Amino acid sequence: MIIRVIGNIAIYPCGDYLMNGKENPDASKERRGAKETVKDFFYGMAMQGMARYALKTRMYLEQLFMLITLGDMLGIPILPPYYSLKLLPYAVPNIKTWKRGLFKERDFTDALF
Amino acid sequence: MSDFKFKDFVERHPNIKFFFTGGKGGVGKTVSAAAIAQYFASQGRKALLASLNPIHSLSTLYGQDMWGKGIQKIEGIDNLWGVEVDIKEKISTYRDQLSERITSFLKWADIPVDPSAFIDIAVTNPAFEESAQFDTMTDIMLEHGDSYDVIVFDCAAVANAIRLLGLSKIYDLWLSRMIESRKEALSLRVQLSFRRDRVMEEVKRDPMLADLLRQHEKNRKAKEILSDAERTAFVFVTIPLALPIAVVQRFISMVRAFDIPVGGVFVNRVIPQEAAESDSTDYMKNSYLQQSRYLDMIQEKLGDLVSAYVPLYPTEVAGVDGIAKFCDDMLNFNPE
Amino acid sequence: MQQFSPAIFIGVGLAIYIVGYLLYARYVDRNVWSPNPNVKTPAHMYMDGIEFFPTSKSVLFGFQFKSIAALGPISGPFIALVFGWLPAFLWIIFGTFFIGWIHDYTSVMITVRSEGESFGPITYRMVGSRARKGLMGFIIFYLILVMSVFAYICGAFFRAFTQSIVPTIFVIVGGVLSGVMLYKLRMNIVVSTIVGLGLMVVGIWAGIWLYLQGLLDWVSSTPVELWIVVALILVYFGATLAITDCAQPVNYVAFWPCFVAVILIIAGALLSPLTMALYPADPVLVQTEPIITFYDDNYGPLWPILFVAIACGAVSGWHSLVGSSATGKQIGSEIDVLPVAGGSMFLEGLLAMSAMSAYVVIAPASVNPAWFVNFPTGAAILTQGMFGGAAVAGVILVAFFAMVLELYAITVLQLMPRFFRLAAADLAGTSAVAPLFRNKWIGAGIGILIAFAFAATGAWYHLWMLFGGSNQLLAGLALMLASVYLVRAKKPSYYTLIPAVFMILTCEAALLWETWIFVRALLTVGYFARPGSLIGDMAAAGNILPAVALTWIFIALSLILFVLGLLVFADTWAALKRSSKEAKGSVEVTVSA
Amino acid sequence: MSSFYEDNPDLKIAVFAGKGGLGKTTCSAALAMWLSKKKQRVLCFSTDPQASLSDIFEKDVFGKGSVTLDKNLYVMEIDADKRIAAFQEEVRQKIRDMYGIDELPKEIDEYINAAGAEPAMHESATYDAMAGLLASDEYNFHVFDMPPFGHGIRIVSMARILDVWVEKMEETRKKAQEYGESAWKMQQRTSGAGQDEMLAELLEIRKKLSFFQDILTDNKRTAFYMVITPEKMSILDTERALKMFEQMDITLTGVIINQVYPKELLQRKDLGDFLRKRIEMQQKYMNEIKDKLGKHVCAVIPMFDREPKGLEMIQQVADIMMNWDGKITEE
Repeated sequence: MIIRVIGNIAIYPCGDYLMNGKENPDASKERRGAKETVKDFFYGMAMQGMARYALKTRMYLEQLFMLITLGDMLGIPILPPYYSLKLLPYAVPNIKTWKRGLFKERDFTDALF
Repeated sequence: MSDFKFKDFVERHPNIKFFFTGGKGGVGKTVSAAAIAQYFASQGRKALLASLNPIHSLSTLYGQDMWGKGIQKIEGIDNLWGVEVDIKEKISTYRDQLSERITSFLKWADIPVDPSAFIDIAVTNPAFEESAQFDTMTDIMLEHGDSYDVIVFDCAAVANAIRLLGLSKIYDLWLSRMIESRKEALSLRVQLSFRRDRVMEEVKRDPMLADLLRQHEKNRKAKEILSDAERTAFVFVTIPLALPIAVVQRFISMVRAFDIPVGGVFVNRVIPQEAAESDSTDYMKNSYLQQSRYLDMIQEKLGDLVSAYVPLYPTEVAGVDGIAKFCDDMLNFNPE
Repeated sequence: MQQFSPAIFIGVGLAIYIVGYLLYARYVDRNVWSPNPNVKTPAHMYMDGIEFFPTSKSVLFGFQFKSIAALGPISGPFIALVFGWLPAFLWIIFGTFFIGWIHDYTSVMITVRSEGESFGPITYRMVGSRARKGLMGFIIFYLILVMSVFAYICGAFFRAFTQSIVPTIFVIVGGVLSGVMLYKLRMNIVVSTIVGLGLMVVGIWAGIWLYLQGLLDWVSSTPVELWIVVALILVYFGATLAITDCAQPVNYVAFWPCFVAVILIIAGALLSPLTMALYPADPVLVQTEPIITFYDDNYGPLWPILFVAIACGAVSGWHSLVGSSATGKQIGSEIDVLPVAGGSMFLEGLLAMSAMSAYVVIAPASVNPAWFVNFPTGAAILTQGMFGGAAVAGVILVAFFAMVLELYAITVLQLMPRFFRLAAADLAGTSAVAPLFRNKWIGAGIGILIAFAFAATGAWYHLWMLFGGSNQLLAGLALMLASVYLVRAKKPSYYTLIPAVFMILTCEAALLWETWIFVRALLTVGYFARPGSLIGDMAAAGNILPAVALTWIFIALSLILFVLGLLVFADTWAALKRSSKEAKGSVEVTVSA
Repeated sequence: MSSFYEDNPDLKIAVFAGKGGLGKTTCSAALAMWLSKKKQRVLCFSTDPQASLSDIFEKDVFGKGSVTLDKNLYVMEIDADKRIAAFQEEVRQKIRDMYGIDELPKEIDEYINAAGAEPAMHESATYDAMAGLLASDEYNFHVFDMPPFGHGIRIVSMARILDVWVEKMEETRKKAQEYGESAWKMQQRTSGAGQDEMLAELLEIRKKLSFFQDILTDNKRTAFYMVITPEKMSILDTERALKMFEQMDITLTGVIINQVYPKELLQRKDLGDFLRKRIEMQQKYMNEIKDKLGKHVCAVIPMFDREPKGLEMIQQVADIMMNWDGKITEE
């Protein structure tokens, strides 16, 4: 399921694809048992970094994909044909984050981990 | 009989510099274009004949290899130059620009796919071919306009020729939107930057926006020229048959909608009376009869616009001499 | 000297850390930074599911700890022991207490409060363009130093503990394999982990067997450079293959033995009074004097040397890179910053303490002058009691800990060439050399070659000191940034400013001392003759000219670090003054929320 | 040619490509008419923006969808502009429905508008219409009259480009999803739940495209014709086109020579000088065609003494075209 948000809810988006509509594990508001906490701690040590990389790689691919399909939205004349319009409806919620991701000035300290 | 009669028309509009020929495929556009150019050359004016056809029509016509070689002197006649553009080069420039830009976008990205494949695909997009043609045409107009007295363009088949010119308008809409998007994108970039001053500088020098603006400006100039009846004339070529006439008619209405001035209609392949009379097979007789019907139709529908009649020749028109003959008939031939 | 159990170190350390966390850290957190649980953090504001992603604090705590716990806290303490265990002990305790945690904490907190920006952009905004560039240059040298010193340690370890060669390679292969299973074959994480770890067990067994058979004896007579090359080749692949294919899964598989090792050492130290009773023949007692000297002929004076020698266990600039690049962007609530960043630094302190415990239990007679080589021996002594005494367990444990140390080094090393490449490309900007660094094969290759050149000098001790100096200096500069931030926000800044100034002064002094050591070597030819270093060997062999050239390179390196550090310090100091002036006037305060 | 259709019952498409003005549309119409007598539901489809089918059949069919001309004979001449406008609206509506909003965000709306003016849109729309027709399986046979530009086969190469394009997109998407799923697996969240609607759409498009491309490049199902006249330019042009065909793995089914004056005329005493010269020239080029393209020629259509228009005339063309005696020139 894709959370369909549009308009000013700028930043959700890519996230929705990525998470498949699952709720954020926003644990700061959630009470968790000791067992869960230990499990989380181990997950954090062992896998969080790897999972993050996997997702980050995914983000780059998403961005590339959007760039190729909707590049002229940014004034890059890739001249995508007819079919990018077909894909447009699905991309709508992602557009803002995508733009932010592409245009955010980053320096290498942003790209390290 | 008509105000458009080629010689009169040219004399009345001495400043026309750009001629375009258009019409249904196979009616003799290339030859007509060559004849126009050769006419001016014989008047001592410097003429350039430019082919935007993807096929080597000029090379074939003059028996001289000009494909992709830039502007060439056409041998056997003074004051005449020809150019047969290979838009592949233009497209490869597009490709380079595009790939540079995509790469710079992905500066920090560690991605497991090779983006160059996308770039290749993006530039094989057919739209590139069309914009490249239009680009080339405007380039020739703007760059060489001053060095020649007359430039005659031989465009591709009808519909594409018209679209090519129509493009100046469509393209404009599209370009404007593109420029706007680019500006939006750049301001977003500034907003999201930490080195704001620096990024602002970079943004000001943004090559892509500069390209787009340049393109837009070029486009504007081209449009201005194209819709200026004192500088541009569009000559349609037809033959006395239903389809080509219908096409020219449609074409003229479209061109007028784009504010492009019409510079007359050439009626090509008119069977000369003596040829019909000397022949008693049904072919010539029927054709001649049919032709007179169509000539009437042309009179009725295009009437005043007709600027020349050119006879049907027993053999194909080719070479400087053949075209000179065509040119001569274009000025003097009268089917009546 | 009354010999006592190293359990005391861990016990006392733990007690002080708990007090530190509950009283001091919490006080600073509440009264200076006043986290507000209702403020939306960047992780929420810019959530993209990847970089910005609100994550639970227990996960983040694990993530942060894993990312900061590397070779530093393990290798560092030994060098400090030339002064005796007491200064090292006190520095680990109080460094963490007053400097380490607040450094980690503030680097995360500032990121959280600056819309999720990292170190570079924050420096640019708060201090200026030159400071950011200076910092960037500084970090590049820092990365080169990390690479060269870790590469040297790797190579030296392969040679010193031949039984660790096979297991290390097996773990790397196992990591790549489990990566393939995970990504390509879409297999279960548990299965992939079991395969990876299974390979490790086989590797350890094979390594020990080969070692016991004497089949690896030839290794000890090969030059160390050969093994540095082996290590760097492994690293080069890790750095150039897709991160998800190699570096990350290797990191993942290596995590398990590394984590087990930490647990074992801490447990071993705590349980040592008990286990020693079981095996009285193998004593687990502190063998080092509390205070030996304040000035060591080879190493130099206690201040500043001790403070840079123990790099990551007390305070480390590395952590601010982790904190601002990764952790700060995932914090779900401001109140999580203290447990995540502060908490993991206290745990890191404990890790350093346990490493120190491992060094101090070795009998002085068997201490190897190449200090870091002692870790597996010490760790084996600490833990052998739990596995049946030295006779049996010692062999396996030494192999295991040697492998763990290799893995610590290699997993960090695998990240370095990429960091180096990114930093160099950023600094190169649009200049002609930039494309070289953009290309990962070339960029990483350049970094690795430079690192090899330095590692091959064999001047590992100096490299370590320069690494420690630049690492702590980076921490000092990060603390300066925090101070600027606090002044701007009209908050008390002593908690960060005093540690910042202390660290910067100490590190600059250490860098100057290192410069002096090499200048002294030039002045007194005999000083080259220190054993084990390339410079010494060259000089001894009569190749004075290359030895002099190399010495000059080291002088230049230390001076560059010194100057860059000074430059950034001066800029941040000026920014601090500026901000405090502005804060006094009623200028708008830039607190982003 | 007629036996070719009897021997290949699987044929579904005939494509007429080549330069304009040589009688492509006439030949398409003729073939369609002939087939409509043998098969069920034959569609003659013009992608030529010159809209000449209307002229040939003397009936305005432009932009009117499928028009029934005769039993089993349907004609369609699409109005690309109209189609594009409809498509734009469709996309807008889809967005409105998907997100339950009444008005599209400005930037999205503008983007859709601008895309309509995008230079390749016409061609893509035409192409999509063709692929759609084939996929719908509504007609048993399709005769496509290609536009003259780039020999009309650019549209075929576009099939390939689009196919590769979609394939690449799909690859990226899939890879992205793989990474996502691996991550979810690590996070112990439901894996595989990811139903990527975008990917689904892409796959749909790709299915349609590869279906089309498969048919087009399968000489059991698609016949490719080029129409040529005995003139130098036309021959050169056809040779060039043949090379392009080869590059695209397309097997040319046949070359139809059009507008040939019967050679017998030369025997006639009353033949005028003019026509004699013309016929002699044609014969010269007929020989050249025989040498260069001989093995491809599948029909010779004579010059008619009037313009071939209207059902009756087309029927006549069809009869000649389909029942060629196999001789290019008299021996």
